[in-house]
Order: sequence, then structure tokens, then C-alpha cells
Amino acid sequence: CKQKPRQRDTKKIAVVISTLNNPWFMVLAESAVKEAESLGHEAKIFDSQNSTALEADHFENAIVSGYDAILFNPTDSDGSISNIQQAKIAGIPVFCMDREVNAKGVATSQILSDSYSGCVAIGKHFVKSLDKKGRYVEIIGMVGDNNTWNRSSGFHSVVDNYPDLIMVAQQSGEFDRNKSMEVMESILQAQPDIDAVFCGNDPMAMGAYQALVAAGLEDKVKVFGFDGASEVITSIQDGKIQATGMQFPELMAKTAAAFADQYFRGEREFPEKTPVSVELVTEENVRFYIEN
Amino acid sequence: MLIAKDISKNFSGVRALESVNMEIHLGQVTALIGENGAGKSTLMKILSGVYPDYDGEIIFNGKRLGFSNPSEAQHEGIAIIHQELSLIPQLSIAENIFLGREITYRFGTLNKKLMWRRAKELLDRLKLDLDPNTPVYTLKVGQQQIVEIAKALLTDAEIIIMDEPTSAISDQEVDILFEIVKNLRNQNKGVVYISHKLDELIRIADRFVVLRDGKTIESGLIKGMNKDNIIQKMVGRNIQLLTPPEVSGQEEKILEVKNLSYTPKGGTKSGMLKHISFNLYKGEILGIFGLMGTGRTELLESLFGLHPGTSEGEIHINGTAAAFQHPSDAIQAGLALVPEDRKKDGLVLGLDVRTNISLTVLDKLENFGTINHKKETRLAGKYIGELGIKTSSQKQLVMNLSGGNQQKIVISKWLATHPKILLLDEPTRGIDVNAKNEIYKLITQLAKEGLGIIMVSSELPEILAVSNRVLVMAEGELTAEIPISEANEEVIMQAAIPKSKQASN
Amino acid sequence: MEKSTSIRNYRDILIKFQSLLALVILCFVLAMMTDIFFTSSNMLNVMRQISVNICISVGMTLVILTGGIDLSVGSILALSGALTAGFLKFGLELPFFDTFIGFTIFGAVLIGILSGTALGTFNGLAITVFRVPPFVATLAMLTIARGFTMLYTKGFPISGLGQNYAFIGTGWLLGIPVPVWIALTVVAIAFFVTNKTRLGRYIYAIGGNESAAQLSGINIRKIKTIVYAIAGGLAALGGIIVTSRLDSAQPNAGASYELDAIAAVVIGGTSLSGGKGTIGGTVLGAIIIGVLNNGLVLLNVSPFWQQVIKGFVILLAIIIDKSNTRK
Amino acid sequence: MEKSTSIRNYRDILIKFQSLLALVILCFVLAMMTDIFFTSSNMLNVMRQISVNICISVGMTLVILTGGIDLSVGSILALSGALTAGFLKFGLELPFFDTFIGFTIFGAVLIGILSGTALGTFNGLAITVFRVPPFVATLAMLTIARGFTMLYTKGFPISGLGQNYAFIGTGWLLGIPVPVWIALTVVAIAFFVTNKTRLGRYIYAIGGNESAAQLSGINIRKIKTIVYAIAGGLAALGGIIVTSRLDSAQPNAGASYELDAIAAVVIGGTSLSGGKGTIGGTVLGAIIIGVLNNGLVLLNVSPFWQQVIKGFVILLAIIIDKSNTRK
Ligand SMILES: Nc1ncnc2c1ncn2[C@@H]1O[C@H](COP(=O)(O)OP(=O)(O)OP(=O)(O)O)[C@@H](O)[C@H]1O
Ligand SMILES: Nc1ncnc2c1ncn2[C@@H]1O[C@H](COP(=O)(O)OP(=O)(O)OP(=O)(O)O)[C@@H](O)[C@H]1O
Ligand SMILES: [Mg+2]
Ligand SMILES: [Mg+2]
Repeated sequence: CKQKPRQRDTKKIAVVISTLNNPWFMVLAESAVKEAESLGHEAKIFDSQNSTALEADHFENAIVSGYDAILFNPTDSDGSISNIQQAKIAGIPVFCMDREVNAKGVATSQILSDSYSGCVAIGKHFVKSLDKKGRYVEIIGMVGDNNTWNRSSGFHSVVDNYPDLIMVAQQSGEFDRNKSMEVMESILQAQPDIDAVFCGNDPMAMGAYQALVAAGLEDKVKVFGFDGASEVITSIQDGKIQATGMQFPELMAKTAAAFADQYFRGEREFPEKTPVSVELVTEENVRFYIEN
Repeated sequence: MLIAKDISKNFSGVRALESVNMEIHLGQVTALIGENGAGKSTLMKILSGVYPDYDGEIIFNGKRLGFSNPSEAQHEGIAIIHQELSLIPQLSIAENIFLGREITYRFGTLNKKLMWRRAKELLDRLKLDLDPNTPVYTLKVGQQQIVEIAKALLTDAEIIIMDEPTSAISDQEVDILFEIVKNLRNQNKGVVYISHKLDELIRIADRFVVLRDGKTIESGLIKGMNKDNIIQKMVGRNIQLLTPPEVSGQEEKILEVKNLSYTPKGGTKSGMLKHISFNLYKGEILGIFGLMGTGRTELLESLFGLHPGTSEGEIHINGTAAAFQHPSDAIQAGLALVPEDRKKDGLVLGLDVRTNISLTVLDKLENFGTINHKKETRLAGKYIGELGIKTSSQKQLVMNLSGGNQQKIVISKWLATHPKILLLDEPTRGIDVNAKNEIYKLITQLAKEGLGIIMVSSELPEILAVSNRVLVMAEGELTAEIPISEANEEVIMQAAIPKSKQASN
Repeated sequence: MEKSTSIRNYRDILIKFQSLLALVILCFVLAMMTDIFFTSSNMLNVMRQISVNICISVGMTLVILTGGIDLSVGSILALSGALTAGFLKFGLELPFFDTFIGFTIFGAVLIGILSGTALGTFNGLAITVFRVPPFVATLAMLTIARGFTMLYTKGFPISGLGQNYAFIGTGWLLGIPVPVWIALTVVAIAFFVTNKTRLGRYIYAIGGNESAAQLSGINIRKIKTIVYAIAGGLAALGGIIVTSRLDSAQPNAGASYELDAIAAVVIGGTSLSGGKGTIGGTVLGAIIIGVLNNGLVLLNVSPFWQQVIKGFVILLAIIIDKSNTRK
Repeated sequence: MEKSTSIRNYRDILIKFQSLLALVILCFVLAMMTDIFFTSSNMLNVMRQISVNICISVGMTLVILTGGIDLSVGSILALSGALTAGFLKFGLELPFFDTFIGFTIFGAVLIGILSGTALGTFNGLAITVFRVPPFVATLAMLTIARGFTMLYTKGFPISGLGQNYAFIGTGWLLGIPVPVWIALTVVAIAFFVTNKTRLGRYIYAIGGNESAAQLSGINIRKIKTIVYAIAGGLAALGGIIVTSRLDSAQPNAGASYELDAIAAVVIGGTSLSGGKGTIGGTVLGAIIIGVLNNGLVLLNVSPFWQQVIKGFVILLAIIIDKSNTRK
């Protein structure tokens, strides 16, 4: 049973995603597929499982099996460059989504969510809501992941300017809700007297919140997350979580798919970078982000 | 009466049994006789439900039986003592005896007290003076064998199969076992008895069945048979039993042991050695006799560098002092050890004959760092020929060979190192008369060629037949040194019985 | 000959003592370094955190005692947790019959545990009937169960399971967290099974010498299958606790939990070749790991160093163990 | 008597044949389902993708042949890769001596391989001298090496290693990718060692019966330590290939590579209890896994289903194996 001959203008698009272990990336991947299909193309998801080596395999497989474009969520800003280069050599356009790669003129276009400046915004809001002083905890993501450090350094670029804001603990929650909760439980033993927690993503924020609830501290300690997961948006509305950085996976995926479609139609001029800003979601503006 | 009719059994192409017939009469002891690999154990395993797939039928008291597992056979009243020790080392004696047949309270919880008591009764009957809660891994091989016997006696079996139950126990325990066998016979049980110690068969059996190459050769009454008849039936021809060796004339001392002591880790008393001193001369066969657990194995192991740190004393080889940290040092100095348990310590069962023989001398078979397969084949071929090892090829896996041939491979691999001193620990355990005889010939031949040989054995006839000189050990001490001209069973046993026991007698 | 019994008891005590020794040293060091460590609230915190690992490790102990291993517990935990959450929240729709079945908490939990037991049984059958080595069979299950979890959840967490369900993971009873009660119950039952029942006896026998156990008429296949089924069921129980604690079933829950469980078992003195070990030891092992994790966070050790220190402490704990047994 | 030899040879061929059979079936199915599969460019692609796993699996085979296991290969791969990249890019600064040492590619690669070998040696010593069970010793190393990788890289990848270095992972020689040449060389050497040298013989002997090997004068400690060192060195080689291919050393590289390697070894027919197996089998095992990964992608199978299918195919491959050996 050979594959059916495709229609002329139906193209094959590979959607290579850094990991599917987090719902945020599921949204990114599925939106890209949905958009590509609605534009009349075939699309298929590849899960790099946070490994640039596996990602390299995916690129090679996609090149060999004749994909026409790649919508790409890089695993690593540096480690993914050589993969894009492979595709470029093979004449396949690559459209990056969400995470930036540190190389010019390699990717056809990059549609980026700027974690760093998103976290700068959160940092500013953080300073404001704590009134420039207090003791806080930071729960970072996976230690070897570059988003972890983008977010952490964006946050600290603001917060570290205020000497009265004291970080009493910095631990890894591995981007995982359960791990974050357990770490937070233990931190609370040592540091019951804190005012805020900043978490490197929303699942960890939910985990930290759960730990605060168990300790009866949920009203005293302010929780900040990042991603804009729907569960956190609801929690912000309910006043459980203070703020998060809203990224727009659907928008990025749609843009990338649309660019690919234009590429197939002959368009070759794309902006090198299309920043999709991260919006700060707080109690004041949360009503605009509630789905339906 | 149990009748096995036309039993055949294949192991992946190898025919182990071919239309074997056998009758087991209640109230009688049936001896099953045959060389190594004749198929005795295989037949017994079929009767006891271990091998459910075979051709032929088993009829017990007129009823046709077919077992799919050992517990079904147990249920029908057939119990077996397996040739290979099959106890769980981590469990206690009582737990092992009752394994698969635990006594429970009404709610399914184990009745440990009752099991302890019943186990204790059994051990008392077998005169094994141990707490049933003792873990089996602390027991000597002989003691384990007695536990196996206890296990078989636990159920009220009609038929009790004993597959070489005495291979690791001494004459005293054999006497106890024979009392029990006689009792069983009087209770109208059927006993099948397998042993390579032919004297035992004549002492205990009523009937015999001979197997050769997987076929029934003959059966009949044991009365009126002697050793030579049995051997003739078993081997199919007459064989010349060994004549005692000439006394060696050489006086060159090649090994001198002074004040050797050893305390096992954990500080258990058994296996301890106390101030052992003796000499070994070139061309001499030194027999060491003792009851089980007297530390003969430990003596050989200590000589061979297996207990560095826990043994002390002086060892001189050809006049130079030696302190072995590792067996390789001992090998370097010209020692070789044929261990007591060939499967556990002697052979790599999953590798072939050639590889096992060459394992000790690979460094001498190398050209430019690679093994020269031609040299290796020549070496293996030499020993297969010289020792008459029966194997289909050099590439046969050792696990597929019979016990006697396995033993010859262990000896080969050590002869390949051209040792000056050969240590043999129970070299004929579980080996049939024919193979035994060949090994005796080999040992005396080697001594003639100038090797010094120390042979540990629990079989007095063997000691008397082969040695030039006899040492006797009891409770970790040397109790006698007897020139062969003065040695006889009585003198040796006198020295072997521990003083503590003698006093109480 | 009473002596040899007393030697055995003495040795047994020593064996138990070793892991205890490692634990005592660890606790002492931590107590020296931070006041908070020995507070009762922190102790309860540690106990609650290790309760999931204890459930899994108890199952793992049984498996390892038979001489096997189970790498699939983390994935089974995730799948069972997801199924429990899914059935609780969405019920079961049977489109063919146009029917919808809702589930009570009890029903959903039962489904979860049964599914875990079924997956464990599948492991057991692959190992006993198809003779796949345990390492490979459970490695395959690790992948398969994770895949099914992703398929069932479509990669999204199932959250918002309600206050009543949350009680399992976050509630308190008589001043002790509910998960700790659950873990204690599991430990008590396992203790009973290993020490007082035939099943326990047979588990040790199979691990000690499989062919001898077979010759004694023990049904090896049956016992092994039961053991893997228990391990699966206990992993599912762990999944239910985790889901309840987080008020959310995470599709990637339980990743690499198998390593934590195996570490607990081995630190607790159970031999990986089977036949030797105790439930009590495993509990100690799990406590050591839990205390270590907790202590490193209390001391705010940098996440970079935590892994290095953890590795060395595990090595050390085992070495202390070994050097004592040798004596 | 000749009969049994020929039966045995026949069996030997069958045993080698089994994994091949699984592979042939797999390839056949894939070729039926997609044209692309059997193109030469795709075949080379598969070969290049499995070259790292082959390097690691060869080391793992030796370890498993001695009856051990090595869980730390993935972490050693990451640490050695990071060290190679770091030394190449930044050199070594010795602040005390106010010195800076630069490294050529050869020097950096050497450092990487030596570091891997040293970590492997550490495993070996923990196992032989301190008698830590291999599972635990290498589990501890898994954590420790990962921790050191994080410490050395501070969590950031080391990128931009230059065109020349990239040749190792991406270059071509005589129409075949360089990593494939490297893997072939490793396989050839390992084949030679296991079949033609004393070391190889001793490895089989130790795995087959350790106490018999000891009594035969083999220095068990030395051989085992060497084997773990080799496994570490080969993991490091894998790390160098990965780093070069990506032009970047990732701190979390190699995660769970140990499972892929063990799977390759076991699918290749090597027994986890030691003493039995071949390098050739392992290569086949690695190819089966590689072809499977590649095929599932070519066939457009969704990532979630991929996991499920992969698990079942691995089970099936082992079952085909077993059912043939039984005959
Ligand atoms: N599991 C097995 N697989 C293959 N061959 C076997 C197996 N068990 C026994 N054999 C072969 O069957 C034959 C009979 O073996 P068996 O163990 O019954 O001999 P035996 O008479 O008990 O010998 P021994 O006196 O040495 O105990 C031998 O050739 C042996 O190699
Ligand atoms: N407590 C123990 N734990 C483990 N092994 C033991 C223990 N005691 C003895 N052994 C080993 O069991 C094996 C068999 O013992 P065996 O019955 O042959 O007694 P022995 O001390 O070797 O004396 P002999 O050779 O004189 O009979 C020996 O190799 C011995 O080292
Ligand atoms: Mg036999
Ligand atoms: Mg002995």
C-alpha cells in the first residue's frame, strides 16, 4: 500500500517541537498542525523530547522523507542551529516558533516569544506588588535548559536592583508540578516567613500554590508564574495567583504556518524576526484572557 | 508397585532415555545402577514430575499416572532427593523442609511453631543437631544433604527416590541414613537408591536395575552379586581395578607448611584451621582424610591464596617462602587446585570444552596479543586424547557433558599449567567407578612424572588405594600422619573422630 | 546449637542496623546544620513526601526479592493516575451504546488501581509466559504505558478534581497526613505478607533459587505474575495519591520514579539478585532518600550541587552497609 | 557424535539469525509501506543516527557480558562532551599559576575520552574494591556526572566549536558519514577483542562463572575495572560525536541513553546475567531500534503512538528470539 500521490499544491510540513511533556507545547504543536491543515497541507508532529540530538535525527528524517517546510520550536538556541543549517542546505525552509536561535540568516524567519523581556515585565510587576521589599523564593526550571536561564535572568535583571527584596531560596522544580510542590513544601519548613514565589513556568506555579495551600499560607504568599496556561489564568481571576506572562502559542503557530504557506506560493521575503510580545496578565486585565 | 514402561526422553536432539522399563517394589530397596550420563537422574525426574513431557507410561498400583509438576507427584506419594542440592540458601532449615507444603493456621498464616517442631523431630531422627531456624547458607554441603533427606521424609510418601544422597556425607551419616532406609523398607515403602559407591548398594539394596546409554540392560536381585559383577553389568565389560601404588622413593621436599592457621570471616568455628604443619615430597601422593566440616577444603584454599589476610603461617615452595595474595600467585608458583564443587568453582558451564581447558594458560597461547586458535586447539586436543574425555567436539558446551568428563576437564585445565603441586579436593565426587578408575590411574601417573599431589577425600577406600602417605584431620587440626604401609580403616577412623565426641563416648 | 540462632539474630539486627546507621549519621549531620530539620512539622512533611515512593518501593521490593526488576512503575503511576482523574471528571462515554457512566471517587479509584494491576499483570505474563527478561518487559511497558497516558490525556493535564478527592493526598487524620496513613497500611500489609504467608515465603524462595523452588512444587509463573501485578497496583495507588495531592493528573508524572524506588530498595539492603531483603529495610531506604532530598533543600544547596551530593551519599550509604556485613 | 555438532552449528546460526529475522521482517514491512525507506540516502541516514548508540552499546555489551550493568553512560556522555567542547573553546585556565592552556581538536578530544575513561574507572573501582552492586554504583554515577556537567557548564550549552570539529559528526569520507566510520571502527575493535584476545576470553569467563574465573587465576577486579573504563571511554566518544554533530555541548545530553543501549544489547541476544552474547548481536539490536525509530517517522505515526508501537515491537523482537531458541 503505497502512499497516495499528493495533489500538486498540497505540501508536507514537519512540526518539530522541543517537548510534548508540557501542555503549552502541545498547544503550540497542535495549533501549527491545525493551521497548516486548514491551509490545505499535510502536517506531522515530531517530539524532540528536549534532546537536540533527537531533534537532529528528526531533521534528517524529515529531509530524507521529502518534507517541504519545517515549523520549528528549537530545543536550544545554540544547539539547534546546526539542525536548521542542514535543512537550509537541503533547500527546506525553517520557521522558528517561540524560542530564538542565535544565528542570523539561517532560519527563513523566526516568530519569537521573548521570554526574557516577558520576565522583565513580570519582574517589574513583582517589585510593584511587593512594594520593593520582602523575602521571596525562586523556583527555576530544569537546570540544563536555556529557557530556565532566560526567564530567571530576565526576572533578576529587574528585581536585583532592589536590595530590600531578598531571595531566601532558589531551587529547581524541573518544570514539573509535583516536583515544584515538593520542593516548595520543604522550603516552607525552612522559610515559613516569605512574601512571594516566582516560578519559571505555570505548572510549577500551580505546584507551589498547592504547597502553600497545604501550609495555609496561600493568602499571605504571592505566586508568580510564566506561560499563560489556562489553569493559571483562571487562578488569577480567582485571586489565587498573582500574575503570569502570557505567551501566545496559537498566534505564533498560526503565523509560522501562514509564512510557510506563503513560501510555497513563491514569497521569499520574510522578516528575520517577528517578535510576539509576552503580555503581563494580572488581576486587572485577566478578564481579557479568559477563553469564552 | 510402580511400573515405568517404555519411557523415552529427548533433550533437544540428545536421546537421554530410550524405551526404559523399571519396576519399583514396595517394601524393597531398588538400586539404580549406571555410569555417568546413563540416564538415571533423568528417569527419576520423570517419575517425580520434574519433566512432564516424555514418551511412555507410569503405572502406580494399577493406576496410570501423569504429572505436570513435582507437587502432583508428591501428592501421589512419590518423593525425591535430588542429586543436585536444591535448597534455598537464604531460607532456614525448617522453611526449606516445608517449602511448598507449609502448615498454616485456618486463616492462611504460617504456623511457624508447628513447622519448627516437626522439623526438629525430623532432624533428631537424622541425628543432625541443628536448630531448624538456622539459615541453610551456613550449613556444610553434607549437612545440606541431610536437610534434603529430611525434606523427602516429611511427607508420608509411598515411594522415596534417593539420587546420590551420600555423595557429600561421611560414613557415620551414611549409617544413620541406612537405618532410616531400613525402617522405610519395614514400613513397606518403595525406595530407589542411586549411588556410585558400590559397597553401599550391596549393603542396602534388594534389587537392582542397570541402565547403560539410556537403555535398560538388566534387572534382578542383588543377593549373590559382588562389586565386580555390578561393574561388569554397568560398563558392559570387565575393567581392571587399580592396584595400590608403589611407594615413591623420592625425598625432595617441594612443599613445606608450617603453623598454618585460618579463621573464617564471621568468626564461625567450623572451617577453622589450627597450626597445621606438614611436608609434601616430589612424586608423592598425600591423602588427607577427615570427617565433613573438618576444614580440609579450607586448608587447600589457604594454600592456594584464596584467604589472604585471614590465614597465617608459613608456606615454602621448593625451599622459598611464599605469601600468595591471589590464586594467580599460587599458579605462578606451580600450584593447581581442582576444587570440591566443579560446577561452582571449576568450570564455566556455558563455555565450550576448548575454552575451559585453555582458560588457565591463555597467556602462553598468544601471538602478538591475540590468541592463537591453532595452538589452543592443539592443547585441548592433547588433553582430550590423553585423559580420554568423551565429548562430541572441542566446541561442545561443558554443561552438556557427564560429571566424570567434566571432572576430567577441570583436571586438564590445571595440568595445562604444568604444575609442580596438584591439590585435589574430592576429585571423584559423584563419578562412576569406571571414570574414577581412570582418574586414579591418571593421578598415579602424574605422581610418577614427579608431581607432588595432595588429595582430599571422604572415601576411605579411595585414600587407601591411591595415597603414599595419609594425613588425618579433625576439627581443624592434624591428628595423625600415617605411612600407607601402616594405614588401615581402623587407624584412620580413630584419628578422624573428634576428641570432643570421643570423650563423650 | 542455640548459638547459631543467636548468631543469625545478631546478624539480622546488624543488617537492619546498617541502613539505620547511615540514616542516623545523615540525620545527625542535618540536625547539626539546620534547626528546622528536627521539627515535627518538617518530619511530617518528609513522611508525606516519601509516602508515594514507599508505596512504589514496597512493590519494587517484592519484585526484586523474586530476582526481577520493574522499570515501568513510573509510567503505570502516570497512566493509572490519569485514568482515575479522567473517569472521575469525565466519566466513561460509550458512544455505541449511547450511554454515559459517571464515577464516584471510590469507583474512579478502583478503576485506577485495577488498571495498574492489569498493567502489572501484563508485565508478569510477558515475563513468565513469553519468557521476556524482566528488564526488557518492563522497559517496553515503560514506553507503552507512557504512550497510552499521552494518548488518553492528549498531552494535557486533567485538573480540578474536587475537594473530596483532594482529601486522599492532602487530608489529615489524627494529626497525621492521609498519604502517610496509606503508606503505613501498605507497609503493614506487605510486612505481614512477607513474614506470615505462603506467598511471602515463595517470593523469597523463588529469588533464592528458582529451580529449587520449582522442584519443591511452587508455581513460579503464578507467584511472579502476582508479584508484578501487586507492583503495578501499588504504582497505581501512588498515582492516585500524586494526582490527588496536585489536584491534577500530569501526563508526564512519575518520570524516573523507578530509579528512586530501586535506590530505596537497594539502600535498604535488598539484594538485586533476589532472595534477600526486608520491607523494613526498604522503608529505611526510602526515608534516607526523602531526608536527603529534604535536607538539601532546607540547606538551600544549589541545584547544581544537589545531584552530585545525592550520588555520593547513596554510594556512601551502600559502602557503609557492605563494610558492616563483611565483618 | 558428529550429529550434535552439526545441530549445534545449526543452532548457532539460528541464534544469530533470530535478531536478523526480526530485522528482516521489520524492514520488509517498512519497505512495503513507504518507498523512501529503502533509498540509500535514508539507509545512510539511519546508520548515522545509530552510530552513537552503537558506540555506547558496544561498551554496554562488554559490561553486561561480565554480568554487570552501566546506567551512567548517558551522563558520562554529557560530561565528556561538555569537557571536550569547553577545553576546545575556552582552553584551561590555571589561575594559581597564571597560565592558560589552549587545546587543539585532538587534545580536546583526548581530554574528553580520558575523562570518560576515568569516570568509568571510578565506576569499576566502586564495584570491585568497595563491592557496590553495579546497578547502584552506576546509578550514583548517573547523578554525579550529570551534576558535574551542570556545574561545569553552569547549565548553559557550549556552542560554536568550529568547522573542523564539526567534521567528526557531520563530515563524509568515501561516501559514508564519519560517525559511521567511527562506529564501524569501534565495532571492529570490539569484535577483535571479544574473539581474539585474552581480555575478551576473561570477560566471558567472569560473566559465565565468576568464582571459577577467580580460581583460574584471573584478576577479576582488574578485568572488571577495565571493562567499566572502556564503557566510560566509549560513552565519551559518543559524547564527542553528539557534540560535534550539534556544534554544541548540551548539559542535558544523553538523558536515558542507557535504556536505548541496554535495549540494543538485549535485543541482540546478550543475556543480562552475563557470559553469553556477541558484539554482532548488539549491532543488530541497535539497527533494529534505529530502523524502528526511522520507520515510525517515515510512516507519519503520531509521537504518542510511536511510544506504544516501539514498546510492542521490542517485546515482539524478544519473543521471536526466545521462541526460536527454545526449539
Ligand atoms: N537438561 C538437559 N539438557 C540436555 N541434556 C541433558 C539434560 N539433562 C540430562 N541430559 C543428558 O542426558 C543424559 C542422561 O543424564 P542423567 O543426568 O540422567 O545421567 P545420570 O545417569 O544421572 O548421570 P550421573 O551419574 O552423572 O548423575 C546425559 O547424556 C546428559 O548429558
Ligand atoms: N558459614 C559458612 N558460610 C558459607 N560457606 C561455608 C560456611 N561454612 C563452610 N562453608 C563452605 O562450604 C563448603 C563445603 O563445606 P564441607 O562440608 O566440604 O566442609 P569443609 O569445611 O570444606 O571440610 P571438609 O572439606 O573437610 O569436609 C566449603 O567450601 C566451606 O568453605
Ligand atoms: Mg544423575
Ligand atoms: Mg570440603
